[in-house]
Amino acid sequence: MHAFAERFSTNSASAELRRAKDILGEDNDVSDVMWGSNAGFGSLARGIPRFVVPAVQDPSAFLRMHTDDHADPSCRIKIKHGTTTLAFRFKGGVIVAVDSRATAGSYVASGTVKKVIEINPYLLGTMAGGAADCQYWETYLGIQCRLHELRNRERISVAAASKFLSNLVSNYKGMGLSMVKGTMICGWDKTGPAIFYVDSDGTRLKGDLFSVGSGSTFAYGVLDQGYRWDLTDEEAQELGRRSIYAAGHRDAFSGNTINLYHVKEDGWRFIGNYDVSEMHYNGPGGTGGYGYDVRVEGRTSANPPEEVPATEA
Amino acid sequence: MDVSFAITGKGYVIIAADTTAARSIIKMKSDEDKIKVLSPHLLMAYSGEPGDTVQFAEFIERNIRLYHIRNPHPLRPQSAASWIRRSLADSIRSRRPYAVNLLVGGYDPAEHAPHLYWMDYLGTMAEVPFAAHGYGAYFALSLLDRYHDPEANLEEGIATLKKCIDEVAQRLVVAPGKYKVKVVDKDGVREIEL
Amino acid sequence: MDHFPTNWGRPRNDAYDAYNTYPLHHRPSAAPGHDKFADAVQRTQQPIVTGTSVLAIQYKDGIMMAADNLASYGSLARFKSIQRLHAVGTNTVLGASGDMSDFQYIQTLLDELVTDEFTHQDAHSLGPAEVHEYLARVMYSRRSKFDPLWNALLVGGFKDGKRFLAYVDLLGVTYSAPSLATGYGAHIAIPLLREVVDGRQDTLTEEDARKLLHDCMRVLFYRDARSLDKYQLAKVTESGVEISDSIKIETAWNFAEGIRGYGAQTQ
Amino acid sequence: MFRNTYDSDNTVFSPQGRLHQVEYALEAVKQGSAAVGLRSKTHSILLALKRSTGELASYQQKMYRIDDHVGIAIAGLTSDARVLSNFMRQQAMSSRMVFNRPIPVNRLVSTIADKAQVNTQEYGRRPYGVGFLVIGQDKTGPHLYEFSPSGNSFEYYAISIGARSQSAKTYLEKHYEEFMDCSLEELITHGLHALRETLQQDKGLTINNTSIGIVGLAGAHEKDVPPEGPFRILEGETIQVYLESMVPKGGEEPSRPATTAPQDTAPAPPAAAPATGDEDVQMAE
Amino acid sequence: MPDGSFSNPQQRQFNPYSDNGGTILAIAGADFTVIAGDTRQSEGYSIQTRYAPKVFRLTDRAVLAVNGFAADGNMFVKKVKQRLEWYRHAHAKDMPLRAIARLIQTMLYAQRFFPYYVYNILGGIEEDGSGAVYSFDPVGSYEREACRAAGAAQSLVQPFLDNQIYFKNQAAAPNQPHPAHLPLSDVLAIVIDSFTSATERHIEVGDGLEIYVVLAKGRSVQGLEGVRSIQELSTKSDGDRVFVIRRDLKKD
Amino acid sequence: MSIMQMNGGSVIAMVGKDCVAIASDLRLGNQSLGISSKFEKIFPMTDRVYVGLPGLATDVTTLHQQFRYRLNMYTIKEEREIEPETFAHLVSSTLYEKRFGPYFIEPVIAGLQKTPSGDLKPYIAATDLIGCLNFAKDFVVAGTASDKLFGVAEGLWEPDLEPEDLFETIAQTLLNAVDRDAYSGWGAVVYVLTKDKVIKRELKGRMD
Repeated sequence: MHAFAERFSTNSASAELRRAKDILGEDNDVSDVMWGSNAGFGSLARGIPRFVVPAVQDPSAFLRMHTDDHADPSCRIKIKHGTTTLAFRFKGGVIVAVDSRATAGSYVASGTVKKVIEINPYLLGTMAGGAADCQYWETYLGIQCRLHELRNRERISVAAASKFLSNLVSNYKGMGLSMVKGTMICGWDKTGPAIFYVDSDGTRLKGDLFSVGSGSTFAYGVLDQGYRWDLTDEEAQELGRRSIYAAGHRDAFSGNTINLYHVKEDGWRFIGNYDVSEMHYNGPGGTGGYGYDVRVEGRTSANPPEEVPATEA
Repeated sequence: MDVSFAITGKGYVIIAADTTAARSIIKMKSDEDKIKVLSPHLLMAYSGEPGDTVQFAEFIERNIRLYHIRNPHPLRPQSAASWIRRSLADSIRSRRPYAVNLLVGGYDPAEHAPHLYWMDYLGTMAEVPFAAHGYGAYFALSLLDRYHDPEANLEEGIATLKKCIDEVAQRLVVAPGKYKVKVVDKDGVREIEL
Repeated sequence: MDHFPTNWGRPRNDAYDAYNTYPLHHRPSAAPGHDKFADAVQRTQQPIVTGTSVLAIQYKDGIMMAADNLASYGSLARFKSIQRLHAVGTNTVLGASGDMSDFQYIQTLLDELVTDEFTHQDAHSLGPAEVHEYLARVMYSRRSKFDPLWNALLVGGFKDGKRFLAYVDLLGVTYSAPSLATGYGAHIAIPLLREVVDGRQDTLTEEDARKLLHDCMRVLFYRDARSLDKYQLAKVTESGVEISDSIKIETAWNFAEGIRGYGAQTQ
Repeated sequence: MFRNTYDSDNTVFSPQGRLHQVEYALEAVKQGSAAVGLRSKTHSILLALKRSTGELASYQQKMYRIDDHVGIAIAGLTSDARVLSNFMRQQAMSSRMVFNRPIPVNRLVSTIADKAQVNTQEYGRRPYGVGFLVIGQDKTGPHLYEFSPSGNSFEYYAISIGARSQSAKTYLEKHYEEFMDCSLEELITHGLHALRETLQQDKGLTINNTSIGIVGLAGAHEKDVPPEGPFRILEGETIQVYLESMVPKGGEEPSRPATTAPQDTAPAPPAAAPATGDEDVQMAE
Repeated sequence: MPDGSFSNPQQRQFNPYSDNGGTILAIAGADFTVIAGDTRQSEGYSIQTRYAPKVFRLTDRAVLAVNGFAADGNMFVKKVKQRLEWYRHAHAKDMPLRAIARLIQTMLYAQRFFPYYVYNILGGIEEDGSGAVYSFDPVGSYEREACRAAGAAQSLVQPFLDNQIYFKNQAAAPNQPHPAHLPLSDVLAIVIDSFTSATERHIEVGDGLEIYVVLAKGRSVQGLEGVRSIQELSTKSDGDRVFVIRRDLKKD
Repeated sequence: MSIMQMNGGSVIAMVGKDCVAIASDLRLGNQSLGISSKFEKIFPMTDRVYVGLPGLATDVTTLHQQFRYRLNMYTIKEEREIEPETFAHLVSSTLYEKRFGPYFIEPVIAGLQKTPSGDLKPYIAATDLIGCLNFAKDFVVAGTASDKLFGVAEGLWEPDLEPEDLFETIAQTLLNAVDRDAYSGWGAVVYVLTKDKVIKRELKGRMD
C-alpha cells in the first residue's frame, strides 16, 4: 500500500524501516491486520493460516531433531504429549471421557489439562498428541463452525465439521509433522449422535467407539468388554470413567483426573471431574474403589485343603 | 509378535500362549507349543527372539530336570523362578544374551498356593496375580485389573482368559489365531481346550 | 505410520519399526551419550578467517575494550595487523570476534547507518544502546534465516553521561555486564576481569583498567593458540571514542628453560 | 467550449504556478474544526474543538496518540487522518523495534510530509485532505509541528489549523513571546483563549467540546502521569478546572493561571451548564 | 537413521537454538498474582551475566515471564508488547489478560514449524478481579492454573508448589478444608523458598530474584508492608497495581 | 529411552535427630507400561543398615542378592554386624568392580552408625552407578524422580527432626516428587530407623 510512497521517498526514516523489515524478514510484523477489528488475529479469520517454516533442506527433520523428546531425550524443546481419550455412541447419546495428564519427557508437565475442547454447545473435540496442535486447530474449527452457522442458518453437521478438520490438517501432510494425532469430533446433529475420528494422516473414520492416545489400548480392554448399545446413561458414564481409569492406572503417560462429558440431543453436558487416585481407592461417590488391590482385598488364591480338622479325627 | 497370558485363581495357574511360529511376514507353523512343562507343578511360557526362545527354554528344562534327578524333591516355584531369573540376568551380561520373555507359573503343594512370575529378557522378575507378554499385555492388563478374581474357580478363570483372547482378537492387528492353554494345580499340569 | 501408542503425537520418524517389545529398542540416536542436540552444532557454513577473544570492561570514566590484531585462517596466523575494534559514530565502539568477513559486512552496515543519521543534521545521533539493539535485530534475523553472521560482538560506549556495554552473538543472544569477553576470553579472562571490575566499576581508574586489560591480554596470549602479542585498546568516555595504536605485549619465556617438554628443551 | 481550469489533476500547474488540487486540499483542512498547538520550554500542548455531527452523534475524536512521546490533533478528513496516523504509529514502533529508541519527532513528521508530497506529484493520486498538529518530546525537548496536505511541515512556537484558525493565530501572534516561560497551566489557559477565538460569536468552550493533549511533566491538576510525562489526552470533567481559569471574553488581562483560580474565588457556578444534547456547542455566558 | 552411507545422508547444519537456563514461576491468589524469575543467564557452564531480567510488565495487570533461549525470549516479548500497543491504539484500553493469553498462543503457534524455544508464564489479574496464571508450552498449548514453575529447575520447584500451594498429598484436618487461596505473605515466602532451594541444587539458577506482584484494583497492599526493596511500577493509582521486589540469590 | 528409565523407581533417605529414614516408591514398569505395584527397592541389610536400589529392575534383584552374599561373608569372617559406613564402601567397591559394564543402579544407603562412645549416629550415603560415594548431612536421593526429590526435599527438610516428623517430611517429599514423575509412583514405602526400632509404613500414593 505504501510501496509507492516508499519508493519515491528519499527520506531515510522510511529507508530505515524498509531495511529493518528487510533484515527482520518480517513485513507482517506491523501490518494492518494487527490493529482494528481483526486485532492481530487476522491470520485466523482468513483462510488457512500460514506458518513460518525454517529455511533448511528438510524442515521436518529439523523439527524432529529439536522437539522429539522420545527419540532423543536430550532434545531441548519439549512439547507436551501423552493422553488417553475415548468416545463411544450408545442409545443415550455419546460419552466422551479423557484423562488430564500432559508429559514432557518423563516429567508430568500438567495434571489439569482440559483435553475435551468445547467447540460449540453441540460439538466436542478431544485432544491426543500435541496439545498445542489440538487446541489451536479445534479453536480454528470452532470459528469455522460458527461461520457455517451464520452463512447457512443451521448448525454444522458432525460429519461436515470433522471433514473440515480433516481437510485442514491433511494440508500439512508430507511436511513430516504430527499435527493432530487422532482427535475425535463428537456431537449430535440431525442424524443423531455421531463420532468421527480424524488424524493428521488424513484419516477420517465414522464409528461407534474409539479410543486414542498412549493409554488407548488399556481403555479399549475395559471398554470393549463392557460396551453395549443399550447401556443406560449411568452405565455408560460409569463405563467411560472406568475405562479412562484403567488407562490412567496402567499407562505412565496418562492419569491425574478424568473428565467426563455426555452429549445428548440438547447438546453436551459436563458430568464431572474425577481424580484417578480417588477412583482407585474409593470409586465414584465412595462406591468401592476401582483398584485391583482394593477390589480383591482379603481374597486369596491360596487353596489350603479344607479337611484340616479331619486329620485330627 | 507372540502373545501370552497367565492368570492365577483359587489353587491354580492358567497359562495361555499363541501357537504361531513366524518368520518375517510368514506363519511357518500354527501349532507350536510355547509352554514348557518344567516339573509336575511348574509351567513356563516363553516368547521373544525366534531361536533364542527354544534354546533357552530347553536349557532351563534340562537343568530343572537335572535338579530333579539329583535331588529327591522338586524345586518349589519360588526357587525355580529365582534360578531362571538368575540365568536370564547372567545371560544379559554375556556376549550373546537370550532375548526371551517368560511367564513362570506353578503350584506349591507345600503351601497350597499358586504362584505366577513375570520375567523379561533382562532378568526383571515380579510375582503377580496375572501377567501378559507381547502386545496382548497392552489390552489384557487393564481388562484383568477389572475382571480378575483370585478366588475364581477354573471355569471362571477360563472365562476371564477368554475375555482377554477375545479382546486381543478384536483389537490387535496382528492377533494370533490359536492359543494353547495349560493349567497347573494341585493335581499337576494338564492342557485344556478353550 | 508409527503405531506404537506411546509415540502418538510425537514428530514422526517412519524409518524404524516400533513393533518391538523384546529386544532393546532401536530408536534413532538412542545410543547412550549421543546428544543429537550437540551433533547439530555443525555448520552448513563456517567461519573462515577468524578473530579470537575481545575483552571489555566498564570503568569510572566509561568503557574500555581490547582485541588483538590477529586474523587466523584455521590454525594459520594469517593476517597479523587486522583491526578488530571499530568506532561507530562518536560514542560507540564495536569489537568483533569470529568471522572477519562477516565483521566487515557489519562495519559497512553500521557506517551506512551512521551516515544516514548524520545526514539528518538534527541533533539526534545513535548511541551505543541503539547500535546494540540494531545489531541484535540484525543478528537474530540472520539466525532466523539460517544464514548467521558468524560473530560474537561487544558493543560499548558512553553517551549522555551513561556507560553502556553489551554482548550480541550469531544467535542473537544478548546480555550486559560490567565485564564481558567473547570466545576463549569468556573462559580464561572473565574470572580475572570479574575479580577486579564487578562492583567496582564506578571507582576503577583508567590506569587500573588499562593494566587489567593488558594483563588479561597477556594471559590470553600465553594460553590461546590463536592469539597474538599485539593488540589495540579502545576507550570511550565523555570525550568520545579513542582507539589506540597497537600495543605490544612483553612476554617472559625464560622460565621454560628449565622445564622439560616446555620451550626449547625437548629431552 | 473547453476551458482548462487546471484543477482536474494534481500534476498540472496552472499558468499562475499553482496546483489547484493541493490548494483545494488545504481548503478541506479549513473545513475541519479548529485545533491549536502551543509550546513552552517544558511542554507542548494541543487544544481542539470537537464537533458533533448532530444530536444523535457523539463528539468526533480530534486527537490521536501515536506513541508515548507523540500525539496529534487533526483538522480535515478523519478517514485520511486514520490512515496517516496509523502510518505514524508504524514508524514509531519500527524505531522502537530496531533501535529501541523513541523516534525523533522531526523525523516522524518528515515521513508523513514526504508521503503527502508524493500525492502532490504523482498522476492519479489525491492529496490527503487533512492537516495535523503534532506535538512530541525527545532528547531535544518539546516540539510542535504543523503538517499540511501540501507536504509541508514546519515547527512552531504556536499554531492553529482548521475553521476560523486565523482568529486563533491572531491571538497566538499577540502572546507567543510569553509562551516559552509559561507553566503548563498558563500555557493551557492561553491555548483555551486562542481556541475560543475560533468559535462563533454565541458559542463557548465546554468540557464536552474541548480536548486537550499534553506532553511534558504532570501539571498541578493532573494525577497518575508517569514521570516521563508521556502524551495524554484530557477530556470531560478533567478539563473543567482549566476552563474555569479562562478570563471571560472581553476581559483585558488573560493570563490568570488555573493554579490559583479555585482557591482565590468562592466556588463559582460552573462556567457552562452540562450539555443537554440540543446543541453541539454550549453558550458560555 | 544417518549411518554415513549415501542413501542416508545426514544433514549438518547451523543450530539456531541455545539454552540460557534460569527458572520462572507464578502463583495466583484470590485477588493478586505473583510472578517471579531469577536473573542469571548462562550457557553451558558459563554464566553470561548475573542480571538479565526474565519477567516483564506488559500492562498494569499483566506480567509475562519467559524462559528458555534468551534471544527468542526477548524477541517474543518485544513482539507481544508491540501487539499490545496496537491494541491500545485501536481500543484505547489495555488488552484483558485472557485475551493476551490467546494472543500468545496464536503467536507461538505461528512458529509451529520453527518454534520459539521459550516457555512462557503469563500472570496477572482477570477482568473479574481474580488472580490468574496462564502457562504455555513452546508451541502454544496453554491452560489457566493457580501456580506453575517453568525452566531449568521446573522439576525441582513444581512438586514443591504442588505440596505447598495445592496441598497435594496432605489430608485436611476434619472440618478444616485447605484454603483455596493463600494470603500474599505466605505466597511470597513460598516463592522465595522455592528459588533458594532451586539455587541450592541447580547450577543454572541464582544471582538475583525478581518478584512481580500484581494486585487487583481496590485491593489493599496487605502482605507487602515492610517488604524490603520493593518498587511500584503501575501507571495508575486507582487501577490494578504492579510491584516488583528484588532480592539477591547465591552467586555460586 | 535411557536404560535408567526402563523400569522407573526412586529412593530417598533423610537424616533426623538420632534417626534416619529411607523411602521408595513401589512401581515396576516396562517403560510406560506398569507391571507391578509391589516391587520393593529397599532392603534391610542388618537391623540398622538399609539400602535402596533404584534403577534397572533386573539389577535390583541381582545386586540385592550380591550384597546379601557379601554381607554374609563379612559377618562370618568378622564375627560382627557391618556398620553403615563400612557397608557403603562395600557397595562402592562392588559397583566399581563392574566399572566398564556397570549395574544400572544408584544405591542409597541409610543406617545408624555406632560411634566410639557407643551412641548411634545417623548415616546416609548414595553412590552413582559405578560406585562414587557421596555422603550428605541432610538427604540423598536417586532414581527417575531424583531432580523432583531434590527440589521438594530442599524445601521441606530441616535439621533435627524427631522420628514422626521425619516420617512426615520424607513421606511428603517422596509422594509429591513421584507425582511429577511418570516413571515413579504406584504406592510408596517408608522405613524410619531409630535407636530401638524400625518403623515400616506403606503409603497410599497416587496410582496413576
